[in-house]
Amino acid sequence: MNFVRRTEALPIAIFLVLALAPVAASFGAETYLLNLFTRVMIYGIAALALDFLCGYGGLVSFGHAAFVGIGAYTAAIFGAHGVSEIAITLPVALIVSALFAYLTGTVCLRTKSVYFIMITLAFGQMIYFVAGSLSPYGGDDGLTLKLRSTLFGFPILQNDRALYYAVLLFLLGSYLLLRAVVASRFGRVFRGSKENPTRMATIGFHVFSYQRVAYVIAGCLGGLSGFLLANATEFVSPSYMSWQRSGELIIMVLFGGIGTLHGAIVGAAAFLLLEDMLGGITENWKLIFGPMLVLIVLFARGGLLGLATSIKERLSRG
Amino acid sequence: MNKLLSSVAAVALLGTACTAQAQEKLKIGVVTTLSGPAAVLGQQLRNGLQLAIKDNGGKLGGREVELFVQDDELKPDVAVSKAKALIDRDKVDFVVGPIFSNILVAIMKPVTEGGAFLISPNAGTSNFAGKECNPNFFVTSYQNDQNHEVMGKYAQDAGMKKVFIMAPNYPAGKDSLAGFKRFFKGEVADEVYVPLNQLDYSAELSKIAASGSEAVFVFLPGGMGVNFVKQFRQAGLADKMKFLSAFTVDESTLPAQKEAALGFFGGANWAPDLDNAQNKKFVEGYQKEYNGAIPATYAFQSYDAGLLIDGALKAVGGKTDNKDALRAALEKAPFTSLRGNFKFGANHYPIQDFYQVKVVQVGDKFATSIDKKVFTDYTDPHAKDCKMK
Amino acid sequence: MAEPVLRIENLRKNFGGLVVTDGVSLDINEGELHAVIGPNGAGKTTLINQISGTLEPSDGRIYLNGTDITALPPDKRAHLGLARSFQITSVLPRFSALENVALAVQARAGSSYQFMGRADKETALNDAAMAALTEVALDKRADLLAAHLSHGEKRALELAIALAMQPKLLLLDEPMAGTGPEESERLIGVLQKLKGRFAMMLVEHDMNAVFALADRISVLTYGRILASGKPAEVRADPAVMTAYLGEELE
Amino acid sequence: MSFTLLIVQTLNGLQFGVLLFLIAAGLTLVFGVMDFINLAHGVQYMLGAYLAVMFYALTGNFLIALVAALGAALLLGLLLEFTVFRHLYDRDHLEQVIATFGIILFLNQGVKVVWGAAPLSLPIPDMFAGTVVLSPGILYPVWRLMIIGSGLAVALILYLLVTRTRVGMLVRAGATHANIVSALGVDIRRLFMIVFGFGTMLAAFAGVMIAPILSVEPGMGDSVLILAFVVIVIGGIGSMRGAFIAALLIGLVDTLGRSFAIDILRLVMPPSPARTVGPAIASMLIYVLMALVLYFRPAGLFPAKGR
Repeated sequence: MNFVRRTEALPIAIFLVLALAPVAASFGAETYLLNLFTRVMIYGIAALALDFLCGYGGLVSFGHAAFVGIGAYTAAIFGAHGVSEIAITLPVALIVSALFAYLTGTVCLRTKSVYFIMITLAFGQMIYFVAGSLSPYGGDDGLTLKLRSTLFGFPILQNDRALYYAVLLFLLGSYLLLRAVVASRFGRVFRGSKENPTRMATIGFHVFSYQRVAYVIAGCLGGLSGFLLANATEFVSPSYMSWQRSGELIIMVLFGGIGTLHGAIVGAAAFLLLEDMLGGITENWKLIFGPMLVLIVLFARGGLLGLATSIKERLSRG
Repeated sequence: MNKLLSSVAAVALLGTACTAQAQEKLKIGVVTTLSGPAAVLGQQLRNGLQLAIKDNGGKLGGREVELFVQDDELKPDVAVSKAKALIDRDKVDFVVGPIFSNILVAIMKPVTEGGAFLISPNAGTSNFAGKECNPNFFVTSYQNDQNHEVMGKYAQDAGMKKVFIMAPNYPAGKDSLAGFKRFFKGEVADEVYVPLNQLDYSAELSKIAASGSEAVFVFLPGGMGVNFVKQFRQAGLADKMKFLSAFTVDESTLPAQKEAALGFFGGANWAPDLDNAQNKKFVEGYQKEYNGAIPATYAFQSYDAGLLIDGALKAVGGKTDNKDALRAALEKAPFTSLRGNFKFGANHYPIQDFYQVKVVQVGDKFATSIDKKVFTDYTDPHAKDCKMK
Repeated sequence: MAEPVLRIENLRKNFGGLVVTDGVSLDINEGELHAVIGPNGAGKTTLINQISGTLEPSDGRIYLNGTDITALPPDKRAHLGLARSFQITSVLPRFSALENVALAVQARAGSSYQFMGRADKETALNDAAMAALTEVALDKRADLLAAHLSHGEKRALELAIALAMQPKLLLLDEPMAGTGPEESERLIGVLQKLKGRFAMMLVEHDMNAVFALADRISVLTYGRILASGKPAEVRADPAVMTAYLGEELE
Repeated sequence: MSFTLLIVQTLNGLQFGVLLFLIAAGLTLVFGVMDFINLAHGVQYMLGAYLAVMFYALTGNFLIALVAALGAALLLGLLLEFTVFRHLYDRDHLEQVIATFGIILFLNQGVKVVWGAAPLSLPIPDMFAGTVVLSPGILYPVWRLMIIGSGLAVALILYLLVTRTRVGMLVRAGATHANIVSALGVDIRRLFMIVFGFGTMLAAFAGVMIAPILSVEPGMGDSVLILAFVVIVIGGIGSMRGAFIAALLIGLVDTLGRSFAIDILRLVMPPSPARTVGPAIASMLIYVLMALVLYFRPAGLFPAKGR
């Protein structure tokens, strides 16, 4: 498989840049840049998980934001009751996400292609409306976190820079985990089920079960991303799980280059930084952003990474 | 990758460029909704503030103003990020905004803890008026409940027996109906909560028609109100019962509602025809500046926010470094509001008069017009819970 | 006599009003190569699909080594020793030839719920896969993506996948379809070599291959078995001559 | 919960369903025949409404505005087809989704720049203003009946077109066996353009018809788009009959759910939580319905064969 042979330079460079960004940021608007890049990395985790599903398993989920929301709300609801201990809240967030993934996956994975897209959307919308009706926790208005999560009582995330590096570690961990999974026995079966599920069944794999485990893994990472998002913004709201958010996650994956993992991180960065910068130039930034999406699809197959590779090839040829 | 690096550099440059430039300028951030259907409200907010600055010769408190306008996209997490950018990258002294309560709740912490004053020209939630009142937060509009209370009092005073009430299913909607019921003691035919941003009210209209109420009271801001008012008129209910409302028929929605809203009532702290010279000048100036659009309360309250900043800064000699002095100046509300009587309560929410307003036709346009004063120097019901530090 | 490897009893399949399999009964014994022939639309692929589990029969029973597998999903049947090749080549195009086969090995060798460790570095899997590839003479092409193999090579790859499953019964759905005469010869050679190791059911149009390989032949027309027996018997059956072979052999 | 109220709500549900059908019909055609996911279908509905408002302001005549808006919407649609969509037909679904999402962003912002952010409105033509008396005390707006009527008429026309004409045959064949159509030697590109243009006009027609009831504003197509997708997925992609039945189903379930969810909940819980939970459940109903349908019929109610 090409992922094995692909050069490691790019992912290493990405994480190096992320590790050094706070140093560069300290010369500018530090907290702002830290916040922006923290958001990039948090969405990067969710996008990674989605890339794992779409790019390796052919499972295009249009409801992935639901997991982000579940993770975020777990943190916030615990927070509202005065529990902010990571050792409690994070495992619960992951378990709840996993449960939701397991239950909805059991239903969703019965369907294929567009039907899968739509049924994941349906579950996403359901959980969105549930969150909106949680009136003790702010309903549609959302809920502010009194303070960020603590580890064994220490407010280790209170400092923006500490939060940044914590998120970076989680991103790195997620990335390495997914890389290992993709290359493992399990990953090989999962990838095979994207290529030819009938063949996989006739050589003896119960494709559904493997896909469901993969769906649970991606759901957990989505939950992790939401948990971190709640800590970074110190605020949660149902809009975290709207279908538009799920769509944005898909765009991030495609933007960077699907089926590469590190492409998802590049995609998340490109998407959020573009949104931020274009938004700074004109309030009509969508007039620019929309056509950009069209152009990327038309001319840059394989996203930004694909574009970079094809330019490199053209240069070396010429 | 290069792209990523260069964007990092660009962001960093942007940051430094902003800090290097214009030391003397007063920096004001605006957080408002400029995309989606609610953009029309957000634009009024921005326009009102810009007009205030323009009318003051481009200055507030004697200093040139640099405005940083941010679109919150009506997404709380986006708003938080934009608010942090204003504080940290742009180093603003004031943030004016937002339109929506949920955005206010989200940006309160980053703005006030970041050392800037947050001045809300619209959203005024009950929590910040009461227990969670904040020394660095000022409101130039009202407490959210109040316009609904105006209608409740009106319905009670008019001796109505049975009213059908309806609002969107979100916290402000619940506050709204609670506010109405605080003063209205007659029978509530039904209390209906519709999903936020519902478009078609056919189901609810049938229920209203069947309820045999004397009046309907609704809180359906923005596009929701446009749809409801049109459909209410089409269903033939306008001739059968009175239409009471808050934030449902105003100058931001009337261009679309037109004749359909004629004669409908609203509760407000102001109307374009409020009789004072300054207000007349504002309404005329706004129409001239913005293609003949009549300003709504969002614009006027934002204009007042500009005047508030101007007055307070003048009182401290244009300096923003002494926050305590500036806060003390702000608390005195040293400006003449377009609405006339205005002062801040201990919770930094206004104490002001409220009116029942009615939709009228002005030339080929439609506007609200003062019909009757309902409250005088009215303090919001949550102020007593505020222990300002 | 021992239990047959495959026993089909009165199998029936209809799509709406259309009867595609009409009461087929059939036994395949240990080590036997049983060919099923018949004109297009006789229901041969439908029969294979029902045996391998991708299609649910309307009625009747299927036994593999005495176990009733009629209601089992395809993956369970595979674990009981059933392997198949597809009429339209069905491999994993973006996996290398070796990985295609290694997956089949992996399906039998321990759990596939292993999330760490690189599957492509497991020598046990790779060695077994390479052995299967060698048997079909594809060992030189092991590292090529399956998509880049020639048509005949893909058919050989399907065979290697099936071999790697160490099946008790192998279902071959027109393995010669679309291959040139040379490649056909090669495939016939490979099958000849494999004959006797496990039972096989061969659906094929190429009569040379059928008569060169089959121990027994069943003729299927309109979803029914018209005749069944040794190649010589079938060749001599007048009903078969008129119904099928006659026109084909001219 | 009186009987008359039930009838009125059923009519409301029908009207909503018919509207959804007008939008979903084009979507399912384009998706079924061309295997093209067009998220921009919703903005074409929005454009229909905006164009009608513009032409009405120019001419003051609803009928002229309707015809002109349909024509202009068709032109804009074909322009999009020619410049962008045409290059997407052979791409995978994901790429189509992203590119057409880009078009949504662009056009939503575009109408705001051109017509402003404030909601606009279109008056009901005088002939159809007013209400009819269904039973003493219960009125029903004529225009809503018009929508139901014209929607059903369109459904009938579509049915005749699809079953009785050559293009219809091709479309039907294309929705179920795409490669056969090209094997017949039909100019597939032209067929696609006809189908696409037709879908665009249907969406625009829905936009014009609803404009007098709903406010015309940027982004008005987004929520409708999602519902239209729900409809075609429940109905089975490519199936016109499925789209029709699913649209009415969704219209009725949503409307009746919204009006009676609270009343039903009140039977089992106190009124105050019922009022809070009711709307949430009502909003969720159609998605629950979709999940249920897909669980039992993973390819929708009327799955197209050969897909």
